Amino acid sequence: MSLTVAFWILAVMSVGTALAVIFARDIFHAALFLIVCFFAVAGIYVTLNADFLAAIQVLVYIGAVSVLLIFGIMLTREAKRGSPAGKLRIPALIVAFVLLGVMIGSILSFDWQPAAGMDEMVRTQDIAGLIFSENGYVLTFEIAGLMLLAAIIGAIVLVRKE
Amino acid sequence: MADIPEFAVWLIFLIPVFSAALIAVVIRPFFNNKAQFAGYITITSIGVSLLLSLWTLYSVLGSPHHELEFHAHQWVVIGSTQVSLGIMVDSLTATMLLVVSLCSLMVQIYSQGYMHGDPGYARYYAAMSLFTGSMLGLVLAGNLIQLYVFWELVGLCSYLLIGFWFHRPSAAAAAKKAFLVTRLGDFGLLAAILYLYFKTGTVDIGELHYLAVTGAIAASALTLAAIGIFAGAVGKSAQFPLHVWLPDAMEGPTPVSALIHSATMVSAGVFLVARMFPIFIGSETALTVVASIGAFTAIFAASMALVATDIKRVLAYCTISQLGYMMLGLGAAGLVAVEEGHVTLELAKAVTAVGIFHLVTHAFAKAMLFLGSGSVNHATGTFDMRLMGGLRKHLPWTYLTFLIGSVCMAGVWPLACFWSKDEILVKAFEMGDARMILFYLGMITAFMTAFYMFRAVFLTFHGAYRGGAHGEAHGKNDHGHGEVHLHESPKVMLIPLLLLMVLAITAGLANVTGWFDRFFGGHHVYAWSHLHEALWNPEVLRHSHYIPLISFVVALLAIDLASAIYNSRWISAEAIGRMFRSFYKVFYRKYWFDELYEQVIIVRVLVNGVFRICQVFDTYVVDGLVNGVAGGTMLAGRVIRKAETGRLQTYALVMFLGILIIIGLVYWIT
Amino acid sequence: MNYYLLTPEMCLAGAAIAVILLDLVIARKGILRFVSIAALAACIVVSIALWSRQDNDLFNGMIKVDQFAIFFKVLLSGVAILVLLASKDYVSKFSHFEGEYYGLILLSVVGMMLMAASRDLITIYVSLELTSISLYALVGFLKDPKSSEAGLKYLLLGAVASGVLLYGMALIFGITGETGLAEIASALPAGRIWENPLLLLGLIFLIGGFGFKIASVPFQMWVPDVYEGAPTTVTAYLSVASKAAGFAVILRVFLEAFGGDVLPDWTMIFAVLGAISMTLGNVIAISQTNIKRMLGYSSIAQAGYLMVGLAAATRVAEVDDPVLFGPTGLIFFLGCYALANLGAFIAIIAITNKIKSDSIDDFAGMGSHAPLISLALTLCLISLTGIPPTAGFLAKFYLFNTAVHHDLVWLVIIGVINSAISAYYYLRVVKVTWFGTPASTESVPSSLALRTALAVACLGVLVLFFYPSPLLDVARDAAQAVAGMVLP
Amino acid sequence: MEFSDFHPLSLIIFLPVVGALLIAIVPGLDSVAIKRFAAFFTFVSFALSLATFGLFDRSESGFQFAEMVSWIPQISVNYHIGVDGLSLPLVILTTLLGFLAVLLSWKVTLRPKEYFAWLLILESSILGVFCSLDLLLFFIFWEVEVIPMYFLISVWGGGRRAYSAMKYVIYTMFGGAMMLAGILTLYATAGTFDVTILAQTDFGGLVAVIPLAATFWLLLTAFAIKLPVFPLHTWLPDAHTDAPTAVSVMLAGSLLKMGGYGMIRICVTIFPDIARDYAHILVILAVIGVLYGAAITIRQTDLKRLIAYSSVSHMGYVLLGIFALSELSITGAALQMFSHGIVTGLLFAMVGLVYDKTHVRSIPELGGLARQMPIIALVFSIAGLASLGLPGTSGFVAEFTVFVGSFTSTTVAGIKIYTLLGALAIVVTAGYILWMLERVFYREPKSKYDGVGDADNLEKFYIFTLVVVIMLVGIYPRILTDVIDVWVTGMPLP
Amino acid sequence: MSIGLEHYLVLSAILFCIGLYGAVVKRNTVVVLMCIEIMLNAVNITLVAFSRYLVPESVVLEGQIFVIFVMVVAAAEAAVGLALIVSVYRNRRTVDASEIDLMKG
Repeated sequence: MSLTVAFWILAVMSVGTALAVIFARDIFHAALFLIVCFFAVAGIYVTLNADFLAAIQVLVYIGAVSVLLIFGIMLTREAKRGSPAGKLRIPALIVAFVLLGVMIGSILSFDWQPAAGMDEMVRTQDIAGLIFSENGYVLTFEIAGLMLLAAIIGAIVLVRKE
Repeated sequence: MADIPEFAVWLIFLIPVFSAALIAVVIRPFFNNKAQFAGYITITSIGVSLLLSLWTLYSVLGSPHHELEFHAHQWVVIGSTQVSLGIMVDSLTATMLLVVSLCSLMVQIYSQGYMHGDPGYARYYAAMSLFTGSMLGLVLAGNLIQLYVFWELVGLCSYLLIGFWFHRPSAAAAAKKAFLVTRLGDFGLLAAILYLYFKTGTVDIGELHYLAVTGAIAASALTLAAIGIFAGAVGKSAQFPLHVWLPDAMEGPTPVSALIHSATMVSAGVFLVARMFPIFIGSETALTVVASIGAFTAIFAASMALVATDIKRVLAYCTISQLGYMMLGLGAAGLVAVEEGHVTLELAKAVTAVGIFHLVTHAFAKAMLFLGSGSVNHATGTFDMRLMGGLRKHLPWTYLTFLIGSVCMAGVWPLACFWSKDEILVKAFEMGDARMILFYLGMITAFMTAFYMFRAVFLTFHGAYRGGAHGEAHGKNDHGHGEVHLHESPKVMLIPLLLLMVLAITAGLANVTGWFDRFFGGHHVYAWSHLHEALWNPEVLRHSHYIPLISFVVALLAIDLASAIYNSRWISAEAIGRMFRSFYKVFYRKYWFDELYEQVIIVRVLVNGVFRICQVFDTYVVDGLVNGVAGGTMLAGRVIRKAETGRLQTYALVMFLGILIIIGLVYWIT
Repeated sequence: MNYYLLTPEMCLAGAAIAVILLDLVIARKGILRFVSIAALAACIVVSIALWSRQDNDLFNGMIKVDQFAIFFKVLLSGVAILVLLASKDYVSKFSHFEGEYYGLILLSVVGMMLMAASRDLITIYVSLELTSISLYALVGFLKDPKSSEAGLKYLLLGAVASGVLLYGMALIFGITGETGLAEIASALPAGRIWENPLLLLGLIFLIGGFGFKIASVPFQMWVPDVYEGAPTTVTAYLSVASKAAGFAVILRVFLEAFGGDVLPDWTMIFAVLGAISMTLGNVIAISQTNIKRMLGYSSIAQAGYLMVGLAAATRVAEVDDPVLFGPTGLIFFLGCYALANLGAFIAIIAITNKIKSDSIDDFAGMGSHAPLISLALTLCLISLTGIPPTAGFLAKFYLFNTAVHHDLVWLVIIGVINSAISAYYYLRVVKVTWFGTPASTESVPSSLALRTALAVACLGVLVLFFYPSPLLDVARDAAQAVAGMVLP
Repeated sequence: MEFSDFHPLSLIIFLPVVGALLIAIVPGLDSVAIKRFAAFFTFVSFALSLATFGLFDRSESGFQFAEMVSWIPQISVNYHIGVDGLSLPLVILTTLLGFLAVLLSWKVTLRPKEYFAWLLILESSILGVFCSLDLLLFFIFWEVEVIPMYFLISVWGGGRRAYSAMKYVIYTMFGGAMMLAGILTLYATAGTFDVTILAQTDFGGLVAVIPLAATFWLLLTAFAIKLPVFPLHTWLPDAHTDAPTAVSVMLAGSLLKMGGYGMIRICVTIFPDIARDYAHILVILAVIGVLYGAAITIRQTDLKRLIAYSSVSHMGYVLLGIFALSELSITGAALQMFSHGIVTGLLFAMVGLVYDKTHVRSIPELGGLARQMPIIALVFSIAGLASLGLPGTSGFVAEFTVFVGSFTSTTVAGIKIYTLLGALAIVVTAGYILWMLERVFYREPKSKYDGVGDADNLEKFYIFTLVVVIMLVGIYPRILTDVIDVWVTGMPLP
Repeated sequence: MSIGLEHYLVLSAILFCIGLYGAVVKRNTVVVLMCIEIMLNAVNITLVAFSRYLVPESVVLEGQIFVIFVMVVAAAEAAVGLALIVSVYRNRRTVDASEIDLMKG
């Protein structure tokens, strides 16, 4: 029951803050709503027994991504122009709603067999074991490392002035 | 003397053709300064042809059925189709060979004088050689394809010769007109050849003759084929309604006109009908058409000759008219033969004697008349009779020959044309019934012929001289004969004239005894003999036996009338002209046929009508569609690229829209 | 484990890091290029040596260094070598960042190679992102207005597309509970695609994500802008390598995971998208005036042709010959297209370096003062048009031949008509190059490296026309390697 | 040399390419050297083709001098070439015109290197089309020809050359596209590209990917564009008019024949039954083309455009002959292709000479030229007369054979009427040819052309060469019919 | 009604579409980047939900591992994205998506 309550609160919160990100006049407010949204998503992970992911969510999204974004906002000094919306509002709205309808329709029409699920917490070791085992994702992990390297080099090259 | 071997017959037309090639390829390019050799070569080669023709005639006379048998030579093989080369020599061929080579020889000799000094001398003789050679080849052709080949070559040569002075717009136009009008007729001949080949699988003339008279070809098919062949003859022989080219054809040098009007070009049509007569005789319709067109053309052309002021034009209309006679003769003789009953191949060939005999006599007379008119021109520098007069004093020999020619043409006893023309009138009369109208037309034409011929004689040679070429009627380039000297022509021009005169006087005698008819395989006795006989035995007398007499009288009346108007001037020509002003105008304007053809049909209806519509359609519809599709594609490109706004959010939206469309499509299709 | 199977990737990753580090200490930057090329060459040699190995699984089947993967490794390395050779005349524009440039290229090559070899959605996704992120940076590398704008557009749209792809992968994962391609294939519910909307959604999201990479309509909108703005060497690389990797991953995923009941459905979707792509690309390319932009649209059209190969991946009872299998044609086409497109771009690099303009009109008269380069450009454009005697012709012919054998005559007719349309804009460039009035008469300088690259490309274009059999055999083996579900 | 060891075809085809490469590669060639190179290589090719003609076995109906090398074994594509009675005359026509085209271009001064290289490549590609016995090879040569044509028209042409060149390319590529689709469907059905095998294939037992009739039409469309057949002809007047003289000669003389050749070699030989099914509509199109082309020709005021449009009309006879589907009519079509090649080639050469001398092509502006340029007038007249089918020229032999063959064909209902309608065009043809001759060469000479010269010796050489060929075929058609006959009797006609 | 897989999936879909709408509509490219992050988060919810609910007896760990990698990717993308935004800003003095249209057509 508590799970249900938590879900609804978190769900409303995440959707609400996501909408707020979009409709906020002030770009800083948008960033803040985004952080709240990330928190809500972290909470949702918890309701899904993925505590480890929730932790990473907080660390990566709030600790890194959000900060980056705020840096971006400040570096570009666009805050004074607010956060206006473009001309494509109506078509975008239609597309978004139709797509949402299609997605929800598809999801609900699918015959989900294991609707109940397990309440057992996922152990971090299991995740680590799968990532770092030879039968798991150790290569992927290495690729992700290369990707970060590429991102770092790219970011440096792009931002550094000659 | 032995029978002529086959190769010698081939040589009859090959020698002139080779001489043409020799002049064109060797003399003209490399020895143009010795152009006189071109004349000698031509005269020699045609002379040889004449000798060989005589030999041929001799051999034909000596052979059974008056026919020499030669086998065809295989030429081209395509699959199951074989085309052969062969020659056909019978009495018709032999006659034509003689007439053609003789007339041509006379004309070539005459040209030595007439064309002397012309810059195109060699070219002239090359074309003349080829012209003669083609005509001889046409006469000898053993199958229709061969015949068609020479038929077209004759047309080509007439084109080259009529347009000999190509720098004169009128000559260039006349040459083109001649070729095109005859080609229209050729289309009919071509269609007939295709049709006959389709029906019988052969183009061999001998085989076709046989198949036609044995009934192997249906009568309706014969009618179609005969009409097609006749269309070709109508074009070449300038019959109504394709007569328009011949009067203009006088734009060529006068000797050319002489040749065209006598033995080569126009007689080819008559020859063709005679050659294919077994096909015509199988179809009464076709024969009626031939006779009717002939009779109508005869009077139709004569009417225009009445008012022509150009001496060559008078002669030209006269030619058309006489060709009409020949057609009438062929058609009428055929119809009479059909009425008399069973038609055999021999009979079918024999009845052509009537038309061909007139062809022969007319050829000599007409060649002489044209050469005479050339002689007149040589002296006066013009062809306009209004500018002549009184020339008999200055050109006595020319006057003599021209007079004899006219008398002959008018059908006065005992000159050549009298005999042949009367035979035609007799046949026309014998047809009876409604076809009698053709006879009356012929008789009226006889009157008109005598009248206009003597009108020409009187205007040209009698009265007082009216000034020659001061009117610049033909411009300064006129023949290179601009200098007026009222002198008789040189001997080289007179001798052929005199030779032809002899023939024009005597040629008719060939049939006085019916010899010519028999030569063609017939058994008729000439009407004049009947009359002669009937005078002593009145009980055998028939109406038709009076006809020669009547026509003789008619001719004399016409000559008197012409004399009254143009010589003694008892009657004013102007007054008559005023009296029949509307007729005069119609005749003088040639029934507006030139205008109808050139301005209405060709220019208005075709070139600026149908053809223009085609062109507009091509430019704006066919090509417009192509350019429209291309332009549409480009335009589409330019429009669609507008969607590439440069704004990344449009792009993102398109992505999602695309996803939705794909999903929609998947469901829509299933 | 057979880690040596990963030698090429390790080699390149090491070289990338080495190049970046060496950049700090070495003054002669030419050495960096040499090192990179050496690494790529080594990668080619090693890959070829691994060609016929049977035992080629790694990480429990997550990576498979089969002939398919090896083909793409060789192709991508070769492309990278040619691009790096041609970069010699271009890198001066990158001022201090040469090492990073080479490093990023090498890293992207690693990503692409892994895309072709991966058989697990997670690895595929991460490899794809490795490629993408390197390319985002490379596109914006010049840092001038156009380049950075192109980079930003590429990144934002690429991120959206990767979001779509990811959602698709998530749905597939949700439906099957697996991330490995082989496992997905066996866990996939039976039935055609319209019987399972969620699977349809997932598949179409996958197509969207991958379609972005290969520049298929309607995910192609970024192409002209990015091609125009990116450094020309990067455009060349992007137009060939990125597209090749995109097709590699599509072939891998769709043939290995979706070779079952839904095979006819996604091939039909690709057929339709291909038809639209080629038409749209060609029609808009006609009105372009910027050569890079024009080639951008042309690459959309070429993607359309390539998709014919995807469409002809169906199972047809009468045709079980791998020679007539669509992907065989696709792989062959990719090889020919890579050479021709690279050749064209290398020639353009040489010419634009001199004339400082991307406008087609400014190519006027290049034929007289840069005859060889113009000749090469001509040859490559003719190959792209698909006119003999060039590889492009045979490629198109072969590809369409496979399509006809799979009952796609309608698509082939659209394709061949499009070839005709494309002649319009390709030949216009050729004509301007040779017969326009030149603005100047100075010769066009180019380095030996660039000329070598150009010569290799052109020679390849010709050789593949006259002697295509070896590449066809390779293509057949490669296609057979991924098409276990479809081919007997 | 043993008969069987003589493999001249590859040499004939590729010698011009070798010449082109040498011209392009050898540095420092001056314009005269380039022309001599070109003349040499084209002449050798011509001489070899004559030798082939001489050695051709006139009693054997199959392909001779065949060469076969495996090329793409995966889809059984071979380099397979050979000639038979249909292709041999066209090969000779092409090598002859190729050689003469080089001579015709002797006065080209703009970029001679590129010009002659392209011209020689063009010749090779046309030869390749006529010799190929493998459909892919055929198609390759067919497509290769586009590039040289594009450059030759768009660079060395006149008038709206860019438009015309692009129009030509797009039309040809469009046709090529159709043909490619046709070839592929044919391959998918029969499993071979080899023409000789396809000709003997019984399609009744095969499963076709698309209806065979559709394949037939795909292929036919390509050939119809090239021939050209109404309503796909509008590229022709533009391309011919704006191309340089030698290219017009090649285009009209040789290139158009690819269409007719393809129709016979592929459409009729491989699908005789389908050809019969659709012969009716094609014969109607042929007659429309003949009459419609002639009608438009009369209206032209540009000398070159007039000749160009006349091709539409004359090639209609080829189509008529082909789809009348009788031995004789197809022979006629083959003859007409050869004849039209020589005659119209000569006509274009003459137009080029007139234009060279006077720099005028507008017919109303010309006039009376026969006085100033008698040789040109003479040869132009001969060519014109050959074009209107005068006996003694090749035009007559060809047209007459087509008429007889079509008229007596039993395949198409109403063919007699169509043939006669088509034959009616001989009058219109005579009209436009003679009217043109009259307006250009006859009438009063114009003083502004007084200084223009006549043909020089080189020009005389090539125009009289063509005249000789025209007369030779006209007088002794056996020289061609003997070769054609062995092939046509072996044709699978319905 | 207890919370099940569908709830999470629908929530995820809603968030995805919100992100989508924002990404298409917002003119500030930084906000666009934020919206893209929302989309990725939405997908992550789906993945985690699947990994929780898919198999009755055990968690499918691949889902969670996928999420970890997505987060890494998201961070990297954000970094490069911001670098590019800064680069554009330096050149153009704007980060307005509707003004970044030097290249079009």
